Amino acid sequence: MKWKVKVIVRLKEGLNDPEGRVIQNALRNLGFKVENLRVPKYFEFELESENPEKEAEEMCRKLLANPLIHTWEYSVEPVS
Amino acid sequence: MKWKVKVIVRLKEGLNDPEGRVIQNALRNLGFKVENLRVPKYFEFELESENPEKEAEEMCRKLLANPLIHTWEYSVEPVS
Amino acid sequence: MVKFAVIVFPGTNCDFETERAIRKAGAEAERVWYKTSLKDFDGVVLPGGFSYADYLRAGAIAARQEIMEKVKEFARDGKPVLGICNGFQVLTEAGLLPGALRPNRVPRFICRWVHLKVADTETPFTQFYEPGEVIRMPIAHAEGNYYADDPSKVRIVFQYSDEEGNITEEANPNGSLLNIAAIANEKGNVLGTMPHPERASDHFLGSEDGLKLFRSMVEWARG
Amino acid sequence: MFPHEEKLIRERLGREPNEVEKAMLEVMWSEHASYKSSRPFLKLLPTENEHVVLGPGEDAGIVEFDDETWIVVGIESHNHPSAIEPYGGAATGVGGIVRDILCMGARPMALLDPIRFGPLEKERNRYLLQGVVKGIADYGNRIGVPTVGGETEFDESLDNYTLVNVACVGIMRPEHLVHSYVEEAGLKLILVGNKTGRDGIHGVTFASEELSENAEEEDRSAVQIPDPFTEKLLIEATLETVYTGKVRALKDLGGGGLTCASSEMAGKKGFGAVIYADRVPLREPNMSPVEVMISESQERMLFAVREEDVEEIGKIFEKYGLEWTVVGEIINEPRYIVYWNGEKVADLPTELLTEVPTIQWEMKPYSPERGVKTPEIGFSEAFELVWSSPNVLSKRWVWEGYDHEVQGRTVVKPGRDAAVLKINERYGLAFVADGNPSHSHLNPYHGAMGAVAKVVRNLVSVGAEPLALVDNLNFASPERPEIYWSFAETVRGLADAARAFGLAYVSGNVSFYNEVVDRPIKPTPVVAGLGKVELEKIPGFGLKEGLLIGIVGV
Ligand SMILES: Nc1ncnc2c1ncn2[C@@H]1O[C@H](COP(=O)(O)OP(=O)(O)O)[C@@H](O)[C@H]1O
Repeated sequence: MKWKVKVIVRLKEGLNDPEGRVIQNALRNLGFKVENLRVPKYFEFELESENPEKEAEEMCRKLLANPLIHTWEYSVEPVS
Repeated sequence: MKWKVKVIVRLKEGLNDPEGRVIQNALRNLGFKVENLRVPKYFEFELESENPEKEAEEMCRKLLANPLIHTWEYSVEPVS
Repeated sequence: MVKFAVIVFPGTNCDFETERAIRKAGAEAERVWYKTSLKDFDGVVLPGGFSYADYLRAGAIAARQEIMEKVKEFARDGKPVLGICNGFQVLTEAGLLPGALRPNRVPRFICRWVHLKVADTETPFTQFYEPGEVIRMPIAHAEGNYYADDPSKVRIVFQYSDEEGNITEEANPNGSLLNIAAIANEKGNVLGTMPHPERASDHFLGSEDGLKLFRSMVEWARG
Repeated sequence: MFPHEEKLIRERLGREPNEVEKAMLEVMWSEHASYKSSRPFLKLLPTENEHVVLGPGEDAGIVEFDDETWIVVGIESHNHPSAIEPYGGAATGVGGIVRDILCMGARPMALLDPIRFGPLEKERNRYLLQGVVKGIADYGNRIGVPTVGGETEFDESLDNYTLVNVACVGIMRPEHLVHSYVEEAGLKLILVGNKTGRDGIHGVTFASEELSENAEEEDRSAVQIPDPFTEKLLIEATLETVYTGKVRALKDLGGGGLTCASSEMAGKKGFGAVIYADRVPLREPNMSPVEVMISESQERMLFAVREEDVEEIGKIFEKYGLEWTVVGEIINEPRYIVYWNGEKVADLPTELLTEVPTIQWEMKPYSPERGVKTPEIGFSEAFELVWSSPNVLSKRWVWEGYDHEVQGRTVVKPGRDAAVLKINERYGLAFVADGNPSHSHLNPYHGAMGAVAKVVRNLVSVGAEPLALVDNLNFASPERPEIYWSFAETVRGLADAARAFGLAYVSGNVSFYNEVVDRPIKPTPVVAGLGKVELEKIPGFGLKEGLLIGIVGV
């Protein structure tokens, strides 16, 4: 079956996000009152699979994330 | 008031997406049947604002996206 | 003569000068496309560059290619495995070295000459340096900010320092933990370095401090 | 295209061109592709001397360094695209000039990036600066070609605009030379690299128009997403094919896309081509033959090889994971024919595409020089003004973001007068670019001479003997009489200065219509120069206690 998968990979709590800091500063310079800005990695794709949750988990573990520094979450829904 | 804002910035349909293509190939090499993989930009932050939707739209237009090549969407919810 | 493989992934770009430096250090070297086999080599070098354009995370995709299984065998057999810059990133992503290389503190690519203090002269790659010696090499990276959850377990080989060898905050170009610029595995036969020794292997280019590293490695491989 | 040109085409063709033909003609007859307003002047430039192997006329020029080593050099502008999307515009500018060097059979060895912006006080100008610098860094670094120098200048006349010029040198052995034209019929045309999308459709016509006020808001397909990963693979794969000796002709796809590359490749020596446009691999659904033929999708190259060599060359592309397709062939008849799913959709005399009549615009001299007064200013005030000017401040921030050391040749690094690249154990190549629009604005003839003289001084000050020049002429609309006059004066200055130094131009580029909302930019000729230096004899740099300071030539 075919699934629409979305994956978010975030830096672990406590690790700083240099890119997020730069973007936050730029937005503040434009006058926006922004805080705690983070730039997680985000992936969208279609997956042909019998077991999409398990495979999404595996993809994160094997490639999309580095378990030392990242946490991840994903959502899976059937492609209509 | 304070809001939790999430922004997704996508390349417009039809534009070349080398990063998506390379990551998709890497996942396929690992045996996953992945298609149409895209790597939109994703931002999460807190925003102090009276009019968070309008400001989120402005942020995209002015900095987070380039209207020429990107489309964007955002969600806004009050910080509890 | 001992012979080293310089592995070329799609996007690797320091392979020619690395090959040149190894030859200058007295060994044979051959550039090896990542889809070819790794036979009859005495050691492996993963050179710098942008394998897979650094998409996803620097080194992440190269680390999952089949040839890395072979590199792991070299490491297990105690043969020298050297990762330079992107090669270092590949080695951490492949689990051959501990920790991770994160985006620089100021998230930008930087290319600059730095001073390094040699912290460990017991590895096959550093046996020709004096303990505490201060050397010069260039760095050129966007993701060289070394991170490990338990730094006490890391075998530190080079640290960013000032000219006198002081490990200071100002001398740290990328935010690396403990100013770490290069580390080795426990056995010492796998080395990852962010600074580029191959770019410091010719006095016309500013220094020959990096050539010593290749000489050490070649000498050690000779046995 | 202008009405008189449309009429001329109708007359020569004896009929109305159809939709596909019209689109191709429009692209080829654009200023950007045809040099119709500049060609007569460029003829005045000296292009030959004992160092020159190949002067202007192909994708890049070639200079002899020694018996075994040729240096290939070219320069390009990517002004319009960078002004609307600085990151992608600048990055794809790098990609374009690198492929120009590559397609002569050379390994791209170093880049220079003369870049110009409006005042930094304005946010939009800062955005353009950051985007351009990041675009050049991300692209140059990823393909492993060091950016070893350039210029970064700020000027009020460039508010909301940017001039992005990029010069590139490559290194080759004489036996690897590949021309950009074919000399026999029957050759197969192989298209390799990225898939073709709708990017940059009408890019060259766009580059031949002024920008309007809200350019960044308009949906211009002139924007391209840079793909340095594919470019790097193209570099390695192309060189590997060149080393087989079986590539008969080679061109990159730039402005004008497949139409331009294939018609020029065929037409130069009087041949023709048949293109099967429906065979081109597409990235987007439902593309029309017009779009396929004029798309400017980046990171593509066109190879001409004999039929029996197609498989062998294709295997090399496959090794690098590059997609390749035979899209057409060279024919004896001087016609340019396009098929789309078996149907003939275009049939033109090749020369109608490649030989475009020149245009002579009206000229009107001006002399802003006379109105300019020397400011009354005290020494310390002047000193402060100069030293705090962003034009004088160190550009370390820019060049530290570029990998200027990759390839292991950079002997003299950014921050000095010219970069020096190690060529062999004894000699190096000096490389530098300069321009001075303020000077050119006051007196275009002198400004151009000044740029050449500065290049020569910069080469000499790293100990190099000047070898050759390339020029990039950034101007506003040639339809403005003052601008056209300043263009003519500039070329005259470039020619006279080069002659005085015994130097020749081996390649160059002209970019017209650089204006935003009716505001023309200053005449901006940028000159890049090459020199040969003995590595041991490069003078030192920096002051030390006890040295005497002298000044020569004032
Ligand atoms: N955009 C740039 N990219 C790379 N190097 C640059 C750039 N801008 C300036 N530089 C370098 O900074 C140094 C000083 O530049 P510049 O002020 O133009 O020198 P000069 O005063 O000799 O004309 C030179 O080495 C030049 O190559």
